Amino acid sequence: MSASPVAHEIARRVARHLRPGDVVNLGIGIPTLVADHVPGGVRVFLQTENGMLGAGPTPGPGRLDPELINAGKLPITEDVGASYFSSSESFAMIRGGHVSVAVLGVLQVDRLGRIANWAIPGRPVLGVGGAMDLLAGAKTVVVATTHLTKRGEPKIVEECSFPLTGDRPADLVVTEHATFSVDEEGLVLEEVAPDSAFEWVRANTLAPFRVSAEIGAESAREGL
Amino acid sequence: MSASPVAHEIARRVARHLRPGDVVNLGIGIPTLVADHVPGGVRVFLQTENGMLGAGPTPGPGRLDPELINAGKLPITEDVGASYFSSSESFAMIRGGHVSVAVLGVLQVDRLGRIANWAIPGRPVLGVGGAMDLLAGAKTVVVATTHLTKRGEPKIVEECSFPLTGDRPADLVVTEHATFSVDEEGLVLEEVAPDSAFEWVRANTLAPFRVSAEIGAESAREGL
Amino acid sequence: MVGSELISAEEAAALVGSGSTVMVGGFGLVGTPLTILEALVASPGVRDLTTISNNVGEPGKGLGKLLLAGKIRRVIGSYFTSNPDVLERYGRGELEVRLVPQGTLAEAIRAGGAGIGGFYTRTGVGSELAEGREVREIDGQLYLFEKPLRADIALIRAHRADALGNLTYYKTARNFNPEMATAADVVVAEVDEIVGAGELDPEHIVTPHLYVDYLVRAEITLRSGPEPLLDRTGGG
Amino acid sequence: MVGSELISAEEAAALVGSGSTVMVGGFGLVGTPLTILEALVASPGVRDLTTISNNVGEPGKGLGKLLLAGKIRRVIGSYFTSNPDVLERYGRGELEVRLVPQGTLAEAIRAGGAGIGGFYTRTGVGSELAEGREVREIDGQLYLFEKPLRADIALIRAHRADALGNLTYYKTARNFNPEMATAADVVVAEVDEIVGAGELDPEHIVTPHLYVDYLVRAEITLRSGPEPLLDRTGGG
Repeated sequence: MSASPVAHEIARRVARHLRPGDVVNLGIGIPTLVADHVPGGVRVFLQTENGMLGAGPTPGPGRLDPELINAGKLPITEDVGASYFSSSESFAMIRGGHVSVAVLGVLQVDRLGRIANWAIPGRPVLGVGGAMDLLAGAKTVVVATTHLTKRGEPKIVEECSFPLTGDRPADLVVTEHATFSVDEEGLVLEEVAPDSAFEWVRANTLAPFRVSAEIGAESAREGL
Repeated sequence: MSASPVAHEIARRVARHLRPGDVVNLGIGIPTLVADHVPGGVRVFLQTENGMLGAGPTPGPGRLDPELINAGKLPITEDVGASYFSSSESFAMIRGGHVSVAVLGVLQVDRLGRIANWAIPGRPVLGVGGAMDLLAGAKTVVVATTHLTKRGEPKIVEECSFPLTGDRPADLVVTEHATFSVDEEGLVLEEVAPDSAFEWVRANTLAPFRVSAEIGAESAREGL
Repeated sequence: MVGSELISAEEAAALVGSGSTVMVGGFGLVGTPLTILEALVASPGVRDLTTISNNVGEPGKGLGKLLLAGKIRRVIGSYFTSNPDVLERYGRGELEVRLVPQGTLAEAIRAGGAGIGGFYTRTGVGSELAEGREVREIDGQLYLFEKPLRADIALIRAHRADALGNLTYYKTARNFNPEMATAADVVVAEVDEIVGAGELDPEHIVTPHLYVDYLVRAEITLRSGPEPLLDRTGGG
Repeated sequence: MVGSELISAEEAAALVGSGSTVMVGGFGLVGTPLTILEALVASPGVRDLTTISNNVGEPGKGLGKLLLAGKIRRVIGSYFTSNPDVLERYGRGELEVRLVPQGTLAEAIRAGGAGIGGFYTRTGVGSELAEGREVREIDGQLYLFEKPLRADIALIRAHRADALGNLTYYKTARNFNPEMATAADVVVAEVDEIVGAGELDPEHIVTPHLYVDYLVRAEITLRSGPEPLLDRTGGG
C-alpha cells in the first residue's frame, strides 16, 4: 500500500515534534508513516502495543518473519536494543504514562481537542483495539489527520458526531494545513503550513479556535 | 540452627500429605523442615515468595550464593527446571491459587480452623510478610505446629486471642500428636499419632472438634 | 502430575467442552495455536463456545475458521473489524459480541490469573464503552471498574517448552499468551520445540511450569509460510 | 535523553530530595542497591524520607544504615521485625510505620506503574489490617480495596544493563526491582555490568530501557562476601 503525498506531508509535520529518546507509539494509517520522516540525528524508540519496544523498519525482501509484526499486523524488524513483552506488560507501559508520544489517526476532533477514532454511528462497533488505552495513557497524544474527509468535510468540529474515544484531549493536532495545540479551553492554532493560508484554515475548521501570539502577529502583517 | 526431633516429626507428618507434582510454599520454622521429609518418589516443586519456583536444598560448603535465598532469607540452591520471577508475579501466582499447598506455622488455630500467625497483642506489629497472601491464596493450607506452646498451653483454641491472619480457614492442621481436617463446621480429628493417645489430644485441644468415622470406630474399640 | 503431558492436537481439542469458555492466544494469527484450533474445527461435538481472544483470527483462518464452523456463540475481545464474518454473524443475531479495550482485556486476564477481584482503569472513561459501567473518582481522576476474566481452558502458543512445561515465547507471538496461561482451569500450550528439563535458563523462562497442564507440538505454523498455511486451513 | 546516563553513586544520592518518597528494591539485603544507599547515608542534607521497601534492610546495613543515620521518617513495607532498630525508633515515636502484606505491596507498586487506579485483593480480609478499610463483595467473595503506590525516585538493583538501560536481574535479587522500575518519576539502577546496546537478547530483557533514567556501577555487593560488606557498610 503506497501512501499519498499528503499523508507523507502530514507524517513529516508530525515527526518534527519528536525529540531524541522519545518512546513513540504509531497508530494505523498516516501515523505509521511518521517512522519514515523522523529527522536525522533524532533517535526515537517505537513501541508497538502487541508487545515490543524497538520496532524497526519494514523487512527487506526475503527477510520477513511472520511472527514479528506491529499493531497494524504489518511485518517489522528488530531495532538494536529492542525488547519483547506480553500484552499486559505492554498496556501497563501505555496506561502508566511510559510512552512519550502516541500518534493517532482520527475520524473527528472536537473544540476541546477530544477525539473520535474508533466507531461510526449507525454501524455495529466491532473494534476498539488499543486506541482507548493509548489515548488515556500516553504522555503526549498527537493527532495526525487530513484536514478534511475524503468527501471534503472538516474533521475538526464543534462537537463530534462520532462517538468519543475518551475524555482526555489530544495535546497536538497536526494536519497538512495547520497545527493546533490544546489547552484547558480548547484549540490554539500554532502554525499554518507554508503552502496554506490562514483563511483556508479558518474556513475549513468548524471548531472555534484561538490563535497563538506568533500567528496573530503574522496575520496582522498580512492584513487579515 | 538445628531443629528439635519434635519439629522434624511434625514436618514428617505434614510431608506425607504431599502428592507428586505439588507446588509447595513452606513458611519459616517447622514448615521449612518439610522439604527434608518429602517421601521418596514424590517430586514436589518448592515455591518461595521472594521470586522462585524450584528452590533446591541448602548449598553445600563453598557453594553459597548470597543472592539466592528463600523467603526465610536462608541460602538455597536451584533445582532442575527452576525459574525466577519478580515479587508481583510471585504473589500473582500465590493469590491466583496456583500454589497447591502452603505450609504455615501458627501461634493459634481456632475452632473453625482460622489461624493467627503474624501478630502478638500488646506488642507493636511490625511484620506481616507473605503470610496473609499465602493464607488467602494457596489451594490448600496446611498448618504445621506443635500441639502446645513452649509454656505448655494448647495452640488449638476456641477463639484466637492473637489477631487472625485472615478469614480463610486452614484445610489441615498437623501437630506431633494429631491431624485435623477442617470443614464448614470446624475441626475434625482425622488421626492420632501412633505414640499419642486420643484422651491426651482431647485434653490438650481447647477447641471443640468432631471425630472422623475411622477414629470414632477405633476409640470405641479401645472402650473410650 | 509431575511435568506437563505431551498430547496430540486431537486430544487437546477433546478437552474443550461444549458451552465452555476458551481463551485463545494471539494477535491476528501471530501467537495463535493453529494446530489445536484445526483439530477443534474437526471436533464434531463441540459447539456454543465463548472465546476470549483479541480477535477472531482472520477470515477463515485460526479462530475465524472455528467461527465459520458454527462453533462459537459469543466472543470477548478488542478488535473484530478485520474479520467480516464476525460482522455478518453478529448482524444475523448468531453471535454475541463483547468489546473490551485491548489493554483492559489483557489486564482483566492477568487479574483473573492473579487473584485480583477487580481493578480500576482510566481507559474508556468518557467513551460509549463506559455507559452503564461503574465509574469511580480516585485522587481526582475518573476510572472505570473492570472485573477479572477467566476461562475453562486456555489454548496458548509458545516457542520452547521443557519437559516440565516451562515456556518461552518467540518475538511478537508472545502477546496474550503468558497471561492466558495463568487464567484458566486447564492450560494447553502448543510449542515449536520441547527440550529436557533444565535446558531452559531459569532467568529466561517466561511462564513457569506450574501454569501449564498439557503440551502439543505445533504442526501448522506461520513460519512455514502463508501459502502452506492457507492450504492447511483451507482444507478439512 | 537517548539511553540511560551512567552516573556515580554520589550523583545518584544527590537526586534524592529531602522529604521525598523513595522506593528501594530488595528482600533483606538481596537485590538492594547497596552502593547508592552508602552514598545516600553520606549525603549531608537528605532527611525526612519515606521509604517503600519490603524491609528496612538489616540492622545497620543497607536501608538499616540509612535509618540509623536518622534520614527516614516513614517506612512502608511488609516485614520490619528482623530489624530491631525499626521497633526502637517506632517506640520512641521517631518513625511512622505502614505495614502492607507483601503481595499487596508488590501489586500496589505494579499498579502505580501500570496506570491502575486501585484493585481488590482477598489478602488481609478478616485481619486487623482490614480494619477501617474498604471491603467489597465481588461474586460472593470479600475483597479489600488497595490504592497504587508511587515514588519520587526508585533506587533499584539489577544485574546487567545495556547502554540504553535495558535490564536483566540475577536469581532472587530480582524481587521488587522490576515493579519499582515502573512506579517512580526517576529510576536509578545499580548494576554489576554494563554491555553495549544490542548485547542483551531482546527475549531476555526483563525491564525495557524506557523505565530507566540512570545507571550506577555496583561497588558494594553481597557477592564480594559478608565480611567485605560488613567492613564497607560499617565504615563511612
